[in-house]
Amino acid sequence: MNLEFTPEEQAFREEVRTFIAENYPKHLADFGMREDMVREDFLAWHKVLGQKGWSVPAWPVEYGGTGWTPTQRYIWSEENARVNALMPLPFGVSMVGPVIYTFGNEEQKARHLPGIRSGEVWWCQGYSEPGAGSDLASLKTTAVRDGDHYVINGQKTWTTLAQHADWGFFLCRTDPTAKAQEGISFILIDMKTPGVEVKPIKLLDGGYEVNETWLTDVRVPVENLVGVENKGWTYAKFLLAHERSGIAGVARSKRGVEKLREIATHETLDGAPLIKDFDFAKKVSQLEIDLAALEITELRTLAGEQAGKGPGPESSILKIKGTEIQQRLTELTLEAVGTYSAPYMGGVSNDNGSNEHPVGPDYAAHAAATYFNMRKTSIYGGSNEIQRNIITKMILGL
Amino acid sequence: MNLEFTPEEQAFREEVRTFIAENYPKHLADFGMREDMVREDFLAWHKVLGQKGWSVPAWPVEYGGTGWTPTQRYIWSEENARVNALMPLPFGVSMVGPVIYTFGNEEQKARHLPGIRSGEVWWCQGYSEPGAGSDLASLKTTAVRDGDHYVINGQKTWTTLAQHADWGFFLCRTDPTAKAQEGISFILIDMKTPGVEVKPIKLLDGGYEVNETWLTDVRVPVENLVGVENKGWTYAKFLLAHERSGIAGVARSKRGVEKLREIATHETLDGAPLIKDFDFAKKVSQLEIDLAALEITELRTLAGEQAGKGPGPESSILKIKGTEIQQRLTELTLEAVGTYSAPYMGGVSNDNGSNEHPVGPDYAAHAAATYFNMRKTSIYGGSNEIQRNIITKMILGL
Amino acid sequence: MDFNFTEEQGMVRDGLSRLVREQYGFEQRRKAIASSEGWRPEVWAQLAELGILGMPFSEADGGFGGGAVDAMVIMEEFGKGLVIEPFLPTVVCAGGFLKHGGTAAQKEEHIGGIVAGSCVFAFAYAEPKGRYDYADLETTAKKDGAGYVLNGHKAVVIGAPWASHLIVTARTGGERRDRSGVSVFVLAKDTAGVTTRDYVTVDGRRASEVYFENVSVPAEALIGAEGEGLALIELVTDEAIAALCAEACGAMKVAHAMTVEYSRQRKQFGVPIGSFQVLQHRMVDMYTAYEQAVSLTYLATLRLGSDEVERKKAVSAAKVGVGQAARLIGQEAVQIHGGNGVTDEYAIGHYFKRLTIFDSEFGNVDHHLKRHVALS
Amino acid sequence: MDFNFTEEQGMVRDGLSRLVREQYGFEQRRKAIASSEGWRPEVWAQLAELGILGMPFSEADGGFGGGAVDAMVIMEEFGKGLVIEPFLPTVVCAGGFLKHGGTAAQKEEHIGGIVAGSCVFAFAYAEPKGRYDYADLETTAKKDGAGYVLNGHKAVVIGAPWASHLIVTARTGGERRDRSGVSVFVLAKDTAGVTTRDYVTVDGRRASEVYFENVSVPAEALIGAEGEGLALIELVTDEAIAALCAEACGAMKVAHAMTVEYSRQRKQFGVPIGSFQVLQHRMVDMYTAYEQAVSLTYLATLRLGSDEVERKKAVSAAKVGVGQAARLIGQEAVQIHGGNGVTDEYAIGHYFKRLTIFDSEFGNVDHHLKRHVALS
Repeated sequence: MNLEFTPEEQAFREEVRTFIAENYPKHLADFGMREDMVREDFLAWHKVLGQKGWSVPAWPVEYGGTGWTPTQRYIWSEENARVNALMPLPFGVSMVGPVIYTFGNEEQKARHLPGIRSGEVWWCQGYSEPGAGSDLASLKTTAVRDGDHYVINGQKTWTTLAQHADWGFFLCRTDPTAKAQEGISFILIDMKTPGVEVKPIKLLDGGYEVNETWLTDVRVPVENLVGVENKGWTYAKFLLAHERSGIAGVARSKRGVEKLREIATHETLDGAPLIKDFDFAKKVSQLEIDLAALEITELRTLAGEQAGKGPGPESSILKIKGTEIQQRLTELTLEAVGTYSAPYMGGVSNDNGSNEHPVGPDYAAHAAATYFNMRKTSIYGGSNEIQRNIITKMILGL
Repeated sequence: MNLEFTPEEQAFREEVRTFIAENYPKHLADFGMREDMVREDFLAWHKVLGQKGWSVPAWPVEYGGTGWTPTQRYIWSEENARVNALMPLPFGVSMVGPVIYTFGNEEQKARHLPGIRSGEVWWCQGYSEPGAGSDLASLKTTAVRDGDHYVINGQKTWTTLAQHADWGFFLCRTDPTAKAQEGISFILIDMKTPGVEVKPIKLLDGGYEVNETWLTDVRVPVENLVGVENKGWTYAKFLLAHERSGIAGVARSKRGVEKLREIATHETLDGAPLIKDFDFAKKVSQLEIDLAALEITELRTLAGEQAGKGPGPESSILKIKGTEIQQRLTELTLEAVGTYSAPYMGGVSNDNGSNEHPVGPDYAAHAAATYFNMRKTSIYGGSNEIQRNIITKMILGL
Repeated sequence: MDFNFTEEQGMVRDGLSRLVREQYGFEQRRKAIASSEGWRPEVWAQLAELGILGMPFSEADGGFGGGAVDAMVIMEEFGKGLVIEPFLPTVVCAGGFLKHGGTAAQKEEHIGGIVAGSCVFAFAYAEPKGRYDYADLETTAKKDGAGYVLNGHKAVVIGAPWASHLIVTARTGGERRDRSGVSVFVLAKDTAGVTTRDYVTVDGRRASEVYFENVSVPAEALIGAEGEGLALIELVTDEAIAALCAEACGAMKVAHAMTVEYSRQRKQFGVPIGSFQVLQHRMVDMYTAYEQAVSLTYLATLRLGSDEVERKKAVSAAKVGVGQAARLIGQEAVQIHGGNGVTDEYAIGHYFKRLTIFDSEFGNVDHHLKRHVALS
Repeated sequence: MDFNFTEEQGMVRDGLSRLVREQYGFEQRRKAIASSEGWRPEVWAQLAELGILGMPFSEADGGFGGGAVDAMVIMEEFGKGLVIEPFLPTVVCAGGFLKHGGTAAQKEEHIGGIVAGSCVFAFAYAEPKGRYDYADLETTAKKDGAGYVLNGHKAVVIGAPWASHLIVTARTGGERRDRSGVSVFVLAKDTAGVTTRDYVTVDGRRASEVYFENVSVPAEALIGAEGEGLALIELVTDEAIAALCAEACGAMKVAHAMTVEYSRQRKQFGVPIGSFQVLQHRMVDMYTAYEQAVSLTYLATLRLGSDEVERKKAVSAAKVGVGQAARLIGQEAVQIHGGNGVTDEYAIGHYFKRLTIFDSEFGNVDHHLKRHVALS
């Protein structure tokens, strides 16, 4: 048992660090939560990585993966977080991609995987519905077979960044008589198909990053069905387990704590830097301790994967603690900026955000919006209550 | 709206304070948690109050109550707590007494109330059973009519200080065919009746303050039934609501915080009194703030009673917050004494406690035992989980 | 001891409650915030008409003889409706300075306008580097003949875009953070040399950065004695904190009730989410926190007239306890609302935002816990 | 990076696990505590036989070449069975001082006895007024010819009633609380002038107040350089803390498992209490806290050989995180056990008591959070 990296791993870190330094888009340096992002910004780094062959490290090598060990993947995410890089969005790379190469047919692989790897095609996820949040299986969107098409009707919600998406993967009910989790199919939809309508939802931070998506008589060729009809729930569960890896966000939170320390060095209390105030410094230390614990917990999980165990229900712990730490981090940042948390300077991803120079210090401009925005993390991806239910069942055996 | 006491109330406080100073037994001064208490200690103050006519302030005047307003009763409990007086036990005064004068017949009133008032007769409560903790209504002890007697069989547990008791009030099932909360009767049992066996339970602090009580073919005259047969649950619920008033323990916790401050003045950190350490002082302030809130909450409830509203489900809040504060207080005391929390110096009410001079400072001797002992407060009297269920149903309406 | 409201207080509560319910719905508020003015002067006029703006002033000063308890009643109702109109800076803060420190002439000049609704105040005390220390001032007021010349920059002055007048704190002597040397001034916002940068706040109000560049004010602009303003500021801000806590209590009450109601309506797994014991107990903890917050608000309000240490301890206790409750209730309310809780469309998020910003007004939880320790 | 145990470590774990399971049941432990000796020398002899007592010593010193990870494995198993025998003071503390600071002669004299089980040590460092500061010493060691004379009073010396030898910290120079002037001595407990008052601890161990009255020790009793013992003490106590955290993890693991099992068996309202969602989520939070505690214990253990700042930060992080987890898990385990949780009869209360006292050993949560801040 040891915490050291091998010489090979250290060399790999050097290689990665150099590559990032030389190739990461300058205009996206130290990306935080920003309101003025456009589609090209989100895809910029993805495209560079696609050319390098590093856009989908976790995929099997035959589909374009890097063949890195989990430790290498950990180093990779650490190095990206170190410069706060804007990583490829997960919807293609970590979600639909693995479903397609695991359950899809050869045509689907040939058609869709290249666009995901290269960053040319933007995917979104059509799972949640207005009446079905944590209770995903109660979804109502229907896909009715009509010749060699499905005709799809329903309403999806929380479709993240669907306003930019080319394609979406949707869960639809293909057998209305089956029980809740049966009779659901996993269908790929071209977002330009007539009948698909996307309407952004304004979030409480003022930004727009999720949408309501209406599907009205949308005709989708049956070859867009992934795997077997009515077995979509299996793929959805597979995807959720995949989604959880990396959800702890350790490397990014570490960078966040560094930033918090910087902010607290500029902010003052009684004429001294805020970080010199024991009361505040103690909260930062507590956060660092919780984060150190989470990091080792993630590495232990990773070691388990490296030893051949798949991602198990332990990853629910990563989700819970990871999001608690992210939320606590934004809360402390809010506290650090004090009075200047009040001015509204636009939402986190806001198409009508102000471009004025911020009132107060730059680092204060989005402290409140980020705090508000990050409340979502304990709700999405299976709320933290659902994660606790999973642990109850799968680990405690109750 | 104001927090001031009227001149009459201030005069009353003076009278009470003088009476306590002149009459409270010297050898029980500043009573804390002590392991060497005997029956006579518990009854000493009770008997003095009985003679003065102040032993049962909350009872109706016709049964020996004082006729004090709720504010006067509040002042009374504050003044007793100020000197940390060992108050009359609740089992007679606050529990069975009110049941008897409300639901009992004249013979029962005449026979039992005087002994409760005077402190001559020690009562205990036979409610809980080994299999029925929070789920009180599932009790199994049976009382079967046999001529002019009930024959009682069963096992009770957590019968507090029953080892000293003359009489007990018991819930027994008189109709085995009825549903859970039906068919239960409220029966008074002379603890010297053959077949009653009391065995103390050792608690984790090392002390003995609760018992297991076995009832084997115990023959009890039918005139010991209180109220109507099979209606005992009604009286039990009435009693529980009564029991909750005063459960917040505000006055006693205020005295506890004072003691904590004294301890933290003697304990040192880096050569200075511990109470000068901001980190520790902050926790004491937080406790005082929570306690101040609880005090006003209790006074608001009291004002509601004074205005004619009975004690409602709000008193569940008093139970929850009151016990949380009591537990936090003992936790901070443990923390304050540091290293000397480890030596075992006997339990809180321990018949084999050591009489040696304590290792370490006197105030440290029972810090750990008290902390351990007070874990019971969130379990007994309807666990805090049960209180939350009550609030859910009665206040939130869910 | 008495925890009852007077009949008159009950009437004020009822009247205000009706006004908020009938004329301050969620959509009306949203429209007002999005408008160029950013508030509803017509509501302000109604408040004047109802006597609300004059309530906490003595009859001798032209008011209706109320006090801190009346302000509490009023602010709680405002909190329930997330009312953005500047009652706190105008009536509680400016009104407080005039009541406690104003000369007869100053009262004469300003209180009438406040009561009538024609005068709106903002209180410019915070500075970019001052955090929550009222004495940590870079703004200066230099003696100039009989009057003073003000220079400096005040941060996040709530309600300033709507204000006709300002109360300004400035240093007339001593070193930065000294207790002495702090003075308080009253002036019209259109005084020469006063400029502002106006903006919306995250909780839907308006505020300004206010800049003073060689602003000349006469000797009559000084409230209280020169250089001895800090005790007065502490008194008035303690009153403001008690009122602010009442506002937060109103907002928490509604946020809690909305959450319970949502949990009753919203179904998941075929049952209302309010039937899940985990959410039940968390809503109980929210309720308990709310009740404790109300108690601390009462305590602070009723101790405003006590001696300085008692007053400050009670006020700090309230700001700590209410601040903690506001955080708990705001966060849990959003969590229990799930995805809908983080949208702009649902009202709950707006309560959450108001309850968040509450903590940073007049000193946060940490600041007041420190003050409580220092006084213990 | 590697989180696997070696095959040998796995064997140690299995062997110890069997020993604890088969020969250290709850009733056996209870009997030992109630006996006049208060421990089980026969178990100690078995530990020697199994090689456990020699595990963390190098082969050159007569041990089996293990290290901190081995100590962690061993202490975790001890924690699971609430083993009271003095492995920590003897092997980890005294062994640590000898390994890191002992001369060849000192190692020669003592390590063999430790490994064989014939030598038992206690570590006398705490003092009545010192709280968690190893340099806050009233005990003195005055130079006397070639040797020293010790005077002082050491508080709550765990395992001292069973010990043949003591490690003692004393001031040889400097002022109270100075970093320099602290020295470490090793001596037989029966040295003239050493007296003890022995007692049981609330978590079932034995400890003593140890008094030194003009105790003469030779120059050879000094471990390390005179007056420069603090760095050595900090290193050894950091190792002790890592080991103690492992013990706590073992105890937490069992306390959690017992609670889950109890919740499965215990019925209320006709169903197992483990079916109540509120208790389920609280047991999940206990589990999560346990997993985080294990991670911090690994981190501390693996950083014991790092540079001083890294080591201290990791160790303090562990003592904080494990301390918080121990409190949460202990309290919740008792609460979920209900009335049975507060009885002496149920094992859970004894885990709770051990986890409680854990916090006060070698610095509590507050102390180590302060140390972490100071190093950040």
